[in-house]
Amino acid sequence: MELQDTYYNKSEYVETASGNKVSRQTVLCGSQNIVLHGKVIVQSDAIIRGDLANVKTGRFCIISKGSVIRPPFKKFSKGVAFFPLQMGDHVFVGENTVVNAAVVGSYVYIGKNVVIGRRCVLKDCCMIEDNSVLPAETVVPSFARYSGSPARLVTSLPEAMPDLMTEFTKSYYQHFLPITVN
Amino acid sequence: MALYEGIALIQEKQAVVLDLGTDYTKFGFTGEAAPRCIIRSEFWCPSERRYKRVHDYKTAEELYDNFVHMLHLLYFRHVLVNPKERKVVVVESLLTPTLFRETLAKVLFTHYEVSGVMWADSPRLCALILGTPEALIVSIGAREAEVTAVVHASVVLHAIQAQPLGAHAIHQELSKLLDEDNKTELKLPEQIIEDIKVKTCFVGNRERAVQWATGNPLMPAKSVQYPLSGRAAITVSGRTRELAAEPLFARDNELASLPDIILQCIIQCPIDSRRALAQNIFVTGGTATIPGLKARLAHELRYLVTQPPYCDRLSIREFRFHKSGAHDNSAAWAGGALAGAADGGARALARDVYARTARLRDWPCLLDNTRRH
Amino acid sequence: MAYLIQEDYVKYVCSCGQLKPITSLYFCRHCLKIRCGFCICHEVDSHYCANCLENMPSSEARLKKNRCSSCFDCPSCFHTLSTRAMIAQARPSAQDGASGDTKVENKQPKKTYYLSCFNCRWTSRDVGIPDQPVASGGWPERTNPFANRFNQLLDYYKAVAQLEKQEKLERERKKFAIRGKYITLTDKTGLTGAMARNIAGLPPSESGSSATLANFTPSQASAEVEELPEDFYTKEVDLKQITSLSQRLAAPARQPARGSRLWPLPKRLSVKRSQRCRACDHNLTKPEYNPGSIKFKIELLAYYHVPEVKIISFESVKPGTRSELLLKVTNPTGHEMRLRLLQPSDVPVEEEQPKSIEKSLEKSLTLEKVCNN
Amino acid sequence: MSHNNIKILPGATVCEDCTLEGDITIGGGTIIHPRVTIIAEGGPIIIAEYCIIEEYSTIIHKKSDKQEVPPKPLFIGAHNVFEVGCKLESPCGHIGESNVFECKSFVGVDVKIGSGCVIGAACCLTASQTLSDNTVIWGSEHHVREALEKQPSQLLQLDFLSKVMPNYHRLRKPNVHKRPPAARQSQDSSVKSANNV
Repeated sequence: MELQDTYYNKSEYVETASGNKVSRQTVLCGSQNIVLHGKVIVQSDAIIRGDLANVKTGRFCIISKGSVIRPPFKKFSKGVAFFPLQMGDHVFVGENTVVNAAVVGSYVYIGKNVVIGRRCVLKDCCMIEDNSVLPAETVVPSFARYSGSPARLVTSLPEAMPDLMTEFTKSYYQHFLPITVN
Repeated sequence: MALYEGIALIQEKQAVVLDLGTDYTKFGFTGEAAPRCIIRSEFWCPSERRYKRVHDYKTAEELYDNFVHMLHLLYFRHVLVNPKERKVVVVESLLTPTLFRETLAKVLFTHYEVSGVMWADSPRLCALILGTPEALIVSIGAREAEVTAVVHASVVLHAIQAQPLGAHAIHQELSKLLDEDNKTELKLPEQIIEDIKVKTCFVGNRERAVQWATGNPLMPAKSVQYPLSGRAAITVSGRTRELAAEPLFARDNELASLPDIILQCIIQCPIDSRRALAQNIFVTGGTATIPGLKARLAHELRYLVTQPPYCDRLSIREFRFHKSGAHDNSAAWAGGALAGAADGGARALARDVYARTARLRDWPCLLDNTRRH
Repeated sequence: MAYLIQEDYVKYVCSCGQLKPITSLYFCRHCLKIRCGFCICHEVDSHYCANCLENMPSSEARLKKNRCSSCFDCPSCFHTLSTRAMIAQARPSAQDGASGDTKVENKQPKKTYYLSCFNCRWTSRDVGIPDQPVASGGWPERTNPFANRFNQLLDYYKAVAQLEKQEKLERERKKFAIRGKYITLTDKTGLTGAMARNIAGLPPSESGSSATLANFTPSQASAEVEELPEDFYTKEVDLKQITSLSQRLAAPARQPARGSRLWPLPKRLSVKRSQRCRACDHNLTKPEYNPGSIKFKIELLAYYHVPEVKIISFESVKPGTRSELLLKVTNPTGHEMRLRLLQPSDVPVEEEQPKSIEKSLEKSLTLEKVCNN
Repeated sequence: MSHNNIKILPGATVCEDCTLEGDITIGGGTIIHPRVTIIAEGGPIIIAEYCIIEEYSTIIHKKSDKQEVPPKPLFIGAHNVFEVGCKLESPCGHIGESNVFECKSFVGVDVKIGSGCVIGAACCLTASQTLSDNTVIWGSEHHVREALEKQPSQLLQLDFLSKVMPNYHRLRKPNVHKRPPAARQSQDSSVKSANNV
């Protein structure tokens, strides 16, 4: 099935020169520490905690409604440090998902209502199904499809995953269209 | 020629041993004391979006697909070797359906292109673990309890006894008793029933069982509150804990309880081997791990043999039991690992032979069990 | 992407007859046929640890039983364990403040490490494993309680098999001797047999095996069966202290029944797979060696060669009326393509499809035969 | 509740972008991240010192039929961590110390919680139960085990957050300068215990 068009209220969204579409209803804390690399969609009620540490996303990322992107902390003997959170290109983060990961690779699909624990590493080309919970410090290898709570490997992903994710995020962006409401 | 044989001996890849049980599959390498993995006999079915059991099949084609998926999981997620050009030891019950073994052979030879399959029956493999000439193997699995006499490395075929007295019978009884305890229909999933059984159930001794049956029990064991997700904890009463495994010992006119079928098996064996068999009983299988089960079985045997109809037909009064050289649930597997390692798979059915004949030897088949000259 | 989150609406017929979405199909450019995961041959390419993403050569992987040497899984919930450091303060001497020497030593606080699970909060301290002075490795291992007995049995049966083989050879030789014609030099001296044994690293034939045969003791049955301890009937059950079946089976060699016997599980390795067309033996996919890489050296996916059909919109079908179905067909290649839509009547009757796997097997077998001749 | 009575003790960091309704007391050193909802409709809520309440968490003191007059407070002990998106509903009562409510966990009305417990991510406790100290619940099947020791305190994180958050967020100012004697006592004891750790 081809993706259907999604419409958004033009007055609600800000579109930047690099093509990022960011809802005004989001909480972007420490926006000087947040880098969205272009054509990224951040939907309403999403929270990105740039105040804790840097957050960087690649191109064509989709941060859905109500999700929280939050750099993880780690305790050391002499204090606590929040790690920067890096996200690759073509990443989809579903609705009401909490991402506490350290690294999210490229071509990653994270479903809705997912909890990604602290300092998880999601390698390129992996998928976390809806309602899963990844406990802290999980490493999800490439081409793995995780599901459940705590999430386990269920099956592997097709080799064409990079192309599928590229197509998906691009068409999502293309089908994300403004309408003007009076 | 012999020289080449020698080299082939060295280069022969370590064979794998497969025991595909109803509930759990044991898989690993020959020559190792324990399987590499014991996993549920189920796989993720992407088209149905659920875990599917290998033994859930309606047609041969479905079974073929199940085997392909299951073996893929075993080879590429657990033992991590190429199935191709590697021998397999298949541990099977003597009562395995023909369709099941023939489909498995087809999958192994044609789909996974294994170089040979050694078909080995679990009673004889269990006897290997003991190393005694005679053994009475009582294997209590998921679905059935099988009693098989092995005399000088041969199975006494006409004496094989099997009854549906396995884990599933216990699960059924347990879920019934739990409903009584909590006065509602709980409809618990199989996995939770199994967990309750593993964590709480035991088999009391014979005296207690008699007292339960007559209705004036001693102090029941302590009850347990078992927490559940999403609803209130349930009560597992001491009665339930003790009586869940009772169906295995329940006698009726059919004389089909576990101790009964053991005695019947002995009766049907040649008279000169009976004493040896009774003194070499080996209780195995996953269900045999329930605490107290083996002790109770011993009590029951010693009592029953003094009762009719056995007291006239059997003069044996002494029963001896083996302690196993492997975990109960993988004793047959370990026997397979021994058998496969000992002769380097010389008894295996080679792939080219299978391709020529496309049939397996099977004991009920007259082609295989009649003497030809 | 829609392929992963939606049902597969559009399916393609693989050359083996299965219906699959385009994402799980391959295109063999040597046979010019569509292949799927079911009808191709999977092979283990390289072993790596999915947690530390280190490659392990397959010989080492075999030696370490496919387990990573530095990563562990939690024995309680199977999540990956994290190594945590603790700065051990040498308290007593600091309080005493005795001599200058000890103070100098104490200035460098010693770091010790323990394993901890972030999911269920299990730590290696829970079961009394002492903290380690180094961050990786050094964790004590538990062995299989039955390993010794198993090795005894293995030696014994190997010796039996050896003896059997020898006898067989002897018989063969006698047969040959009668015929007289076929004696070869090597057979006469028995040179090759000894050589083969030498190469295989087996002990020289006679002396060793007969000793193992003589020394072997079969398992001894006893009349005593382990009774259920009396306090079982009166003791409270602490569910948190009893392991679940999955916790037991995660360590098939030990199968701990109590929580205090849980031991960190070395993490199982994963494999990268390459896939091969069964008909022409060419690779369809071959991943790069680096575990972190998502690139392929060879990647013959149907997605790159076969036109993709997508449903743009549809109307539900009603009897007697025309319904509109809008399809989008994309050509992934840079070449011109001709597309023909068939009427139901044009579809050729398929005959030989389900046989194709066996066909390919037969072909490969005949090839083998040709080579052997 | 028509009128709000929010008491923020000195040293607490409370973001402006959150919903606080009813009679709420927030102890010193506690950090409340943006988009937190705390509703004291059934009675006052008292949050002790050094708690962390993260985004989208919800704490509700539920109205109930058999409520006493004046309503009993919901007391949340020191060093509790409420991670992103967790939800705590309680008519009244007492939550111990050093608990962790992981992301998207839900604790319903009839649950009593001791100290040092961990409610795992996405665990949904609805049935009435009592969690003894150091209980850990995880996974969709709600596996239960007992941790060896209490969950480590988050003092270092609190320290960091209380320094960093004022630079980026509009905060609600502490409005209680004189500490009520009861609160002081408990704070002192908790500081002492923190030093011991």
